[in-house]
Amino acid sequence: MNDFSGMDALYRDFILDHYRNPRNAGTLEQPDASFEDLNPLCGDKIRMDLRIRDGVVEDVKFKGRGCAISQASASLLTESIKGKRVAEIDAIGKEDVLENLGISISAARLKCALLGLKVLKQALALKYADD
Amino acid sequence: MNDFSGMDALYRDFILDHYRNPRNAGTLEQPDASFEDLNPLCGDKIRMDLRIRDGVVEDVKFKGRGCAISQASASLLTESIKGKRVAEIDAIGKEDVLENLGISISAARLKCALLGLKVLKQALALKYADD
Amino acid sequence: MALAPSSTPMLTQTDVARIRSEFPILKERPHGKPLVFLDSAASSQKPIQVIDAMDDYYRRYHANIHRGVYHISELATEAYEEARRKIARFIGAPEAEECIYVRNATEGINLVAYSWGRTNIRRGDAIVVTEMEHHSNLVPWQILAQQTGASLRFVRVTDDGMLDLHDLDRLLDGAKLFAFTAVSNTLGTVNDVAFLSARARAAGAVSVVDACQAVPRMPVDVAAWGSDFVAFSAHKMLGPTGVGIIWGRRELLEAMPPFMAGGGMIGVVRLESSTYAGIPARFEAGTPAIAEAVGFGVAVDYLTAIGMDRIHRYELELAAYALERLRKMKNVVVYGPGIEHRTGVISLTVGDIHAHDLATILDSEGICVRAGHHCNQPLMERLDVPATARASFYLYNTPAEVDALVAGIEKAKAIFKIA
Amino acid sequence: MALAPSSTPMLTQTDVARIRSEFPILKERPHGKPLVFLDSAASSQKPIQVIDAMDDYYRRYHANIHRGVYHISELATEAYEEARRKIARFIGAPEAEECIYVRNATEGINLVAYSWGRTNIRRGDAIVVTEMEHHSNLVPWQILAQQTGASLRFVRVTDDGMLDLHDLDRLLDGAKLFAFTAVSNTLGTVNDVAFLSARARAAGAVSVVDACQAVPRMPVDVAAWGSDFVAFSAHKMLGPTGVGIIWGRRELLEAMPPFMAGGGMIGVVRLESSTYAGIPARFEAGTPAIAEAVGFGVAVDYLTAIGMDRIHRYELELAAYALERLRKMKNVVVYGPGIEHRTGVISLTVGDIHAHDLATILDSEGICVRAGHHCNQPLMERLDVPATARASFYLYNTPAEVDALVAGIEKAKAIFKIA
Ligand SMILES: Cc1ncc(COP(=O)(O)O)c(C=O)c1O
Ligand SMILES: Cc1ncc(COP(=O)(O)O)c(C=O)c1O
Repeated sequence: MNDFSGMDALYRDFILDHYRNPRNAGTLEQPDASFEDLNPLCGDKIRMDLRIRDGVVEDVKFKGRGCAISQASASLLTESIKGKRVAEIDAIGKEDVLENLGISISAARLKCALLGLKVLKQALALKYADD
Repeated sequence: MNDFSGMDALYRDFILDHYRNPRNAGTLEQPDASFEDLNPLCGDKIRMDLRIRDGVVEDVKFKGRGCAISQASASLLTESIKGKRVAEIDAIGKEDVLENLGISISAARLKCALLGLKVLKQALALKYADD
Repeated sequence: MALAPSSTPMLTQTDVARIRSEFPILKERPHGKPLVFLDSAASSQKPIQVIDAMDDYYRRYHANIHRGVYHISELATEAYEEARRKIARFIGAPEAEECIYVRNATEGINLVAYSWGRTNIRRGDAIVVTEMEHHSNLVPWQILAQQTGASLRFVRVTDDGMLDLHDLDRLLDGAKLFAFTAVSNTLGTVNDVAFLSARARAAGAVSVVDACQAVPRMPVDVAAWGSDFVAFSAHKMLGPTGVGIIWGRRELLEAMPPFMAGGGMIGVVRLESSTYAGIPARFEAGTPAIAEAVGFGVAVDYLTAIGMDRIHRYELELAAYALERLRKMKNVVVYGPGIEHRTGVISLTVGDIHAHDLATILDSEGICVRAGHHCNQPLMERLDVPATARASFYLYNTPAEVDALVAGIEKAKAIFKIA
Repeated sequence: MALAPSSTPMLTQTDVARIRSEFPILKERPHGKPLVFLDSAASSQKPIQVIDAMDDYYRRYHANIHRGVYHISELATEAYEEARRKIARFIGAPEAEECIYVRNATEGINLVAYSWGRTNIRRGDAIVVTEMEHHSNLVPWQILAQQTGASLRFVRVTDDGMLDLHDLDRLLDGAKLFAFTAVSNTLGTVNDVAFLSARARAAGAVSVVDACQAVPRMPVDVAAWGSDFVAFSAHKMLGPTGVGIIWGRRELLEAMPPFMAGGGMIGVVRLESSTYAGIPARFEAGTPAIAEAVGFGVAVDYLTAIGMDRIHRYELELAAYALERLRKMKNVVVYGPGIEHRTGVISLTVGDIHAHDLATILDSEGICVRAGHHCNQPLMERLDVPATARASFYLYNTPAEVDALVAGIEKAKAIFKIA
């Protein structure tokens, strides 16, 4: 199988695992922050619900459909933010998400990998615009 | 002057003469047939008025503005149709006009050379559509 | 639609080899692999003849057209108009002047929606479209309906990806316009354009045919179709980007107000108001895509020289072979009707592999397929699939490339650990 | 407008010789004479870099953009967007996304007339345009006024071909939109865009600048101009046919409904209705002019490398020399203002020789000039001349070509037996 090693590296086991068994899958009732967005060109879709107490993300759930990259990336993201302060989450950048994924993403797939982060940031922006 | 003989041939004396001294210039009062048209891309304009008795063109006048080719061609045309039967005029084709001019016309200037004929034919078509 | 009977010989391997040698891009090696281009339904590649014709235009006789009396402007004007005549002949248009140059099919359809639509559609009128339309032949009618107060009605799609025509006459009853595609760009379904156009006419509706996927891949005769408007793009039929055609029947076009206004489409301009030129100039405001028209004409020459019936049959052959191989694969779902109702556009999904992931893995093998909704979101909803991968074949593809696709899918399955 | 002060050196003869060697068409010999191309205001010629870039695009990486996940589609998408960024920088646009690709300036102006105009202009509103507008910046506003019940007001032109601004504030009082050209394509008059835009803004009117003749020939900074919309075409600035730009301020563009609808400009499409993408995609329906955008980007590179201030000064030098020589000729009338208010576009008449005849005679000498109304019919009425011959200069022209023009006019006079 070494002739498609590049693809093996991209779709490594833990990516497929997060794709097929997304962590924090589902929705929250009466979330404190919530947002849904889609990448209109490819149809990838992600919704994120957050429960926030005293500036800390107590719980997070996401629901989505799309490619392994977008779904695994969102799943990983939810894991990494639970229990974190909103200020810490604000500081998460594209590089952090890509580093977390641990794979190299081509320009065409970057939007997939970053959709979860975009939705998360929008959810928080909306909440703190409301306050 | 032989290095622009092509242009000398195009703008030969009798063309310039018809341009500067158009025959049958003017308009007719209460013409039996009349039409005005313009070439919108270049702005050449010609109007033709005809007096017709018993199917014969008794008198014709034209008014126009435009290049030497269009005005000389129209002037020559009026000369050639005076006293002719309408049926004979119907038979006049592009080739006749170009032969009458006696010069070779490039594609871009063809519309100039034929504007007079087009106006004449329209005037007659309108008249005989009315009858 | 059955195969058009024809006495011309099939495209042979030798023919295809020669054709391939004329497409420079086929020598590219993305990711070190030979390019297997299976995305011609999105945009086709270009033969060297087309590329060279545009190159030659810019090197030897570029000038603005129509208003120039000098030599190179005459050459440019003549080449632009000669291309129009070639394209008109190619689609069986009664008159070249009925062919209006536009940027692409999308603009062509919008031109009809603005110019014919805003003049003729009123509150309470019905516009009929189908559930398999590309967004370009759906959204303009949605906007027209919203702005005029007209209603939209939909011809539904059957489970096997055909138009559901059982209530067509009821849908068309009292309708003013019927917009439909000749060939589905997602499923490859071939619709019976002559039949649909005739039903539209019988109901008093104008027919607008999206022929984007038909004109490149089968003989088309718009007069025989009996349609009112037909739109297509050069870039899908070996021609350049930036140019397409909306064909319309002269009576309709002549009664329509201008769409865009400006240089070249006018008669007499005064400060307060203006008169407009006849067709086609009335609809071609501003400096047109001259080099592109020239390239389009050469693309039509190229297709004509080979013969559209041969191209059509060759593509069907490839599609039949691909369907046969793909349908034998485990965990591969192929959408759309059987080969007798389709052309060489094949949508599929593989197990739980998302179409994007499949396309990325195929790309790593040099294989280009499209992944997503193919500008067919309502059809994807209807088929209840978020995205498909789509392979589309054209005259330069080969059975070996079908094999490469099959092998690529096997690799994707292996990576995703699917049986 | 005064010459922009600049420390960059002038274009030398050597520079111009090198530039000329990069334009293949300049080697043509129409009628056996060297090509003297003096019609760049209608459409410029293209350097080999631009021609090659498009050739290379079609040979190596043509594919439909945005929706493709494979390698060549990524390359095409990136090249298309990179060109947008280059063009944005070139005109000083704050953001690349404010630059919308259109076919030509004419489409850009129509886009504003349809999308902004139909949303914001109501019965009784006033639209201000000038008497020196190209038909492309006049007729769209006539139609908008007719359809909405708005009225048109006109900034007049003085006898020496300048805008008559004495009653500008009265004309703008209560106006919603002010459309004006940056440079007259017939007279070469340079208007003060920053001043006019500021007056428009002060009156609460949106400014629409026709920059077709400005962007090719002088440094332009749309942010410094303070305008709202700016339109221009690639083909007049060394780029290909089939592409242009309408730039608009983000707030305005984002509040505007789509113009054309179809693939690529949507968000979520359902059968009954759809949502739309953000800018610039919202205004780029259908497959765009991809190769053309790539060529446009290279044209901008080419101009940037030479420097727009140098190009501007060189062109003014040629114009000054041409004016000096032409004004000395008997029976030659030159229209328009003095050199301090103009750029390298010169309209003239010779005795009673009609402009077409003059152009035909010049053509026989290999000299290309435009003849006619230059899509400026109302201006021609104002100047009371049925047609002019127009010579326009660009970076590849030379003083020797001015001499050729003068000699050609002398021959025309001889043929027409004029002193
Ligand atoms: C001042 C001006 N405005 C508008 C246009 C129209 O440009 P285009 O034909 O590229 O749309 C031109 C050129 O023809 C022009 O010179
Ligand atoms: C069926 C169909 N209609 C319309 C279009 C739109 O064509 P274009 O993008 O060239 O306007 C396409 C291709 O994208 C298509 O396949």
